[in-house]
Amino acid sequence: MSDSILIVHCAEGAKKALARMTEEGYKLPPRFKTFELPCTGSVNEVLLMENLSNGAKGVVVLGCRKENCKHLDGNLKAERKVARVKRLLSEAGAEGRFVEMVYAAPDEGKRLHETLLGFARAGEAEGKS
Amino acid sequence: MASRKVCVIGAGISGISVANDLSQAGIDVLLVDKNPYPGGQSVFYGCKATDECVRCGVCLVREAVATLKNQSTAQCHLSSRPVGYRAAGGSMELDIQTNPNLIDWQACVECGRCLEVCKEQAIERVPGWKYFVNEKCTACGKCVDACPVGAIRLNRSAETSTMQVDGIVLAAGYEPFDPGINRKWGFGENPRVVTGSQMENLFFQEKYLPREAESVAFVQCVGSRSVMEGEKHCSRVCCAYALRMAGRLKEEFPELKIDFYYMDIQRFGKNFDEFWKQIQGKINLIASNPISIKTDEQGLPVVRYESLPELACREQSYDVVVLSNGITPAAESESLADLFNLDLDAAGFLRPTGNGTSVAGSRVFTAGTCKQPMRIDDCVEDAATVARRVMKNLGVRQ
Amino acid sequence: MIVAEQKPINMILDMLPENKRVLVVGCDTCVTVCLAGGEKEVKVLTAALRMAKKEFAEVRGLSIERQCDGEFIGEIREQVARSDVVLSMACGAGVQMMSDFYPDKAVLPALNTLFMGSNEGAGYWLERCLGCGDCVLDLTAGICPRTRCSKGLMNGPCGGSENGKCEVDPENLDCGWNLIYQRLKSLNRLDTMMPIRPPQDWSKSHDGGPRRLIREDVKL
Amino acid sequence: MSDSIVAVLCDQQCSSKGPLQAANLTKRLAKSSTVGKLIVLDKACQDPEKKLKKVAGQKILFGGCPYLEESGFYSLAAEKLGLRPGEMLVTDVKSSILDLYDSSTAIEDNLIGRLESLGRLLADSAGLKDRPVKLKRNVLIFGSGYSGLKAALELSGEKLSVDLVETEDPPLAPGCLAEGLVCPGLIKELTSEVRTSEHVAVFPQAQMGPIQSVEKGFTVSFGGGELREYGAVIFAPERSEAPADQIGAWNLTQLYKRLHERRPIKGRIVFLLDRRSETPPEVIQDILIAAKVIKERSHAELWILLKQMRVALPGLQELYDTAREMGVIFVKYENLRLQNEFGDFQITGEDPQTGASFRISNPDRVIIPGTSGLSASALNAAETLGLRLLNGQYTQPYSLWRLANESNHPGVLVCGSARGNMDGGGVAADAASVVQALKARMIPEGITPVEHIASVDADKCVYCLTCVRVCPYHAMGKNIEERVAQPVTTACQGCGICAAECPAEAIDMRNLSRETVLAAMQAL
Repeated sequence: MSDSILIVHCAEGAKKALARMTEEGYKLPPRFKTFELPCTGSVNEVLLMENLSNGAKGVVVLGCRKENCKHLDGNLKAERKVARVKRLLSEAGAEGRFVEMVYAAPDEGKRLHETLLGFARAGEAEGKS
Repeated sequence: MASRKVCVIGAGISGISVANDLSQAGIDVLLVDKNPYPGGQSVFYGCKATDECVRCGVCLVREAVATLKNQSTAQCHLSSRPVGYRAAGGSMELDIQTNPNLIDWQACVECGRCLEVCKEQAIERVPGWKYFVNEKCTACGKCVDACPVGAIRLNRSAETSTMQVDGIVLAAGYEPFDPGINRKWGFGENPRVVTGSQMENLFFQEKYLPREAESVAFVQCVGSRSVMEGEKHCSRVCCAYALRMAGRLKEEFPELKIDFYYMDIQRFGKNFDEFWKQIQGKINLIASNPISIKTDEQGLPVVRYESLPELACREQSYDVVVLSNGITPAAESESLADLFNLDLDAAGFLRPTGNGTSVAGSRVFTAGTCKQPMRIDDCVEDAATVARRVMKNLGVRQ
Repeated sequence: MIVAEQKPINMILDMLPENKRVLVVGCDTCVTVCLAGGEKEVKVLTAALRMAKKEFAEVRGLSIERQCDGEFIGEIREQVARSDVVLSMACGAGVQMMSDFYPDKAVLPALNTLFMGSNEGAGYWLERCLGCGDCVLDLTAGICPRTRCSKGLMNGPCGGSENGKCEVDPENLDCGWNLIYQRLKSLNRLDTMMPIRPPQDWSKSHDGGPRRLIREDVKL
Repeated sequence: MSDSIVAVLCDQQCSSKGPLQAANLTKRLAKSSTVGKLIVLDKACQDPEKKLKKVAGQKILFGGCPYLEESGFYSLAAEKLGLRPGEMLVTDVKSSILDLYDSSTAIEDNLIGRLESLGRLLADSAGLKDRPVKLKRNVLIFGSGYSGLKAALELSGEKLSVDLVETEDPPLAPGCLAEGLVCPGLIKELTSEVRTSEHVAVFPQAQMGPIQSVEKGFTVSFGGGELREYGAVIFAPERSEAPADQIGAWNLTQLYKRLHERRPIKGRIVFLLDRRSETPPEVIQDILIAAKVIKERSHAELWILLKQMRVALPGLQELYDTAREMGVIFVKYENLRLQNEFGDFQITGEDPQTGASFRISNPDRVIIPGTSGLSASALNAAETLGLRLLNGQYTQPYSLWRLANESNHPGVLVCGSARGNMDGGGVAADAASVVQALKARMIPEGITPVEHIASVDADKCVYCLTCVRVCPYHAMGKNIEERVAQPVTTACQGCGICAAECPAEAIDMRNLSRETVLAAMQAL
């Protein structure tokens, strides 16, 4: 999965946001893969780093909007880990790979779609340059 | 214990929440709604989350609708309304008239093929629920052929059924105030003057504003706290939704100029203070109630208002003016009051008694905005209370 | 507990020679508890090194019970033999011990060892002991003046104490001597503050080579 | 290739993309390391019993559209094939594959990836044989104010026994007392009703020992006596009001107390609202009721200074109108200046509506509402209950996924004004809704542990307590004998936060261990 972008999403708000996105007819390029976990709070640095070191182009952690995590602050915990991995990647000089934290409310389809496509485009632009 | 049956009239957020609570306690629920879909007004409202959730509660409605779909002891009678009611001794009898319901929601598998073939855009979808046919339908029959499970039938006739129930919950909801009744709001004359409820629908479609819009005005207390328009009550929701919308618009269009005309800001939500601090820096708050909204030569709406420090009349034009219209009693309130022999308060809302019923000693309960203006999360909390009272009344124990 | 923090990866990369086989070794005791060098951190660092701009022949990771005990270090003899460089995620004691055990390998530190301290809540550690070798906590109501006072004064507080805060960092840093005063007051033992204390006997601290603790009673 | 996992897909012919090409998929899955066999059902939702006869396997991976779930297919399958949680997995193929990708190759690739990935999860998971844990049918109510008493009375009709902890704080929260002005003696009446109820035992707070969270709920001992067990705790403390922030000024509690004792209040009285923070409408309602009572009893001159007219409560507008008719003077202010020399006030400010400035000299009494919050003893109790405190105060956690009364600690329900400002009617309604929330927990069958419950590897655990600190549910406890962390199975919600934070990688979620998850992600 050299080119793939892995979307790790929670089973609550983010899952519903993805469902709403498809309901509205928005499609994703095939390189986006989705994986569901109970809460983004269960994402840690190991999981992100191992996925990247195994060849994923990027990992998008998709959680509930702030203040709306079912497990109180799992999404904020995930954000801190994403921030740390970002720092690790830049310090290690691992180019061309990315991690991003995205928050989504169950009601946004278009907005989420734009954000996700933005990552694919950014990734491509980086690859070309 | 014999199974109990409760009829909930109105499948808005309150009605659905009561139905879900009762159904989870093993009570048979009949949910009756005039619309061909459950969810009422708020199901077509949109998320107003900025970077963080602002607790507008719209997704609570989606959750409730999705839960209802899998509720085994809840029956939905859509496109229906109560037409007759008899109470004698301990029994209550209700006549329900069902209008032709084109898509049998229980059979629908949500494949969406009807949507693809319909040229009239007559088929819509309720998030979390299924498809329904709106008034644009020309009965061409294409969808009937496309449906793989035969869930669509056209030309069905209305029918009336009678049922025995042990309790009734009225959750008839509200009607958004129509600013068209007073020409001073300029509503209906200028398409750039929209109501808060229309704005909600734009939010739902994630369309927000035209891209070129540079300025927008929110006008508060339209149809609330106004003796002139006969709506003396505070609608309790408008400050909340308008400020949240303003916050969301500012995030979507950072350059947008937002003016907010208000009389008094009403607190809402549990972290109002924090929200208020944040929003004050983003929008322009003007403590004045506009006198009128006119249209200038370019077709833009002009807000005429009294600028208080100078006590002068001022005018300001905007690309879009949002009239934050309030909550008024549902159109059905009066007919329901007649049917069930209930009292209405001065504003026209159903008046509940202390124990939640509408008439002391009866088994007709009221829930949600048909008794007073409420926000979505208040409705859900109120529904839990009402469900509890219904169960206590029916003698259902844990 | 010994509190440490990870060095920035770019510094670790600078230390590591290119195209070699790297073994990352964690320690399951203090540095795991302070979230700096446990099994999880070993995995994170291993993955980071694999992705780094610098190329390595191989990066592997494992974690042992304690790097300050020879018995545990001995258990990984084979894995060490199969690598060129050992990156130790232990405190300074562990790194040195590892280095002693495998003198033919380059043993490099991945952590900066900071202090002996306590966990004050999730993500917050505080230095509590300097290891001075001459404990006076009985006289100072259980609050160490050498650690908690920025100046390590034996007779305090000084003129830089204001509103219970230390002049070194008036926002965040409590005046150690104010803490001592308050606690002694609540214990009704303010009189213990009165006598002037002689200067610290630094001969018991880090002075004249590494300190050794030898207890005849537990010797074999 | 293992034969144990069978993938069962609906052919999705209703979808505008379908039907799925079974032959293609089978061919590609032949190389699979996890999925042994693929069965594609034609319109699975139609006549499911017959279709399920074709299906057999130890572990089954189902895929279909959301309607298939709604139609009860999966629960029927679980029943017919005797599959327990952990032996089957369900994936919504329609919204997350068919409708998500455009081209048919992308759909097929991702469908294969999904099956592989979930197959991996299923291969490593075990069928669950958990028995539900039966909770004690007792409830502890902390707080003897209006909300606590109301909740106790609401519960007395249920088949539950109730212990009520009488708090040291007098039940004189502002709302309640103003309520008491309208119906004097209400609290006394309720208290005696609760005390005489055969279902309710009352204990003083002073005797209450620490609350322990255990498998079956909670344990507390009173006065060092035997441990009493509870299935749930209702936290219903009264709020207390901080003193006014000016020397010589009263806060509302002081005012209400005097009113209650029928002591005279005369002269020029100034209420100063919205000072440090916005005064909520519930508090204004009480103030207006009090103002009415003062006016009825004496010839006081009442000024109410505020920044905003808060009317967002039913009937509040009418209370303002009545107060105005009785001669209460309302002033909206801006740029307020307050001079206070030991109780001699000079108040000046501007009226933003008229721009005119006003001045009130030497009023007989200034009343400034203090910020309200939990009292020290209530906060202490909140801490022992494992409730999350932010900035030294309890804040009701909000998320759309939880009931209004649920706290962060499963089994602890919060009732009344501790959740936020409420008027008397609101508290009474909340007492009913807290019982409703209680029912969701105290089901007779008991609580079955969640599938993805945290499990601690005792060999790896370094007992660092990181998990205990990070668990949002207070569900991670200490096993003191074995010196390892141990989850409380009835409280764990399977979020996996502890597993993510554990520095020793000692925690795994059941049927979703870290290694399996990584492998499953690789298989995508």
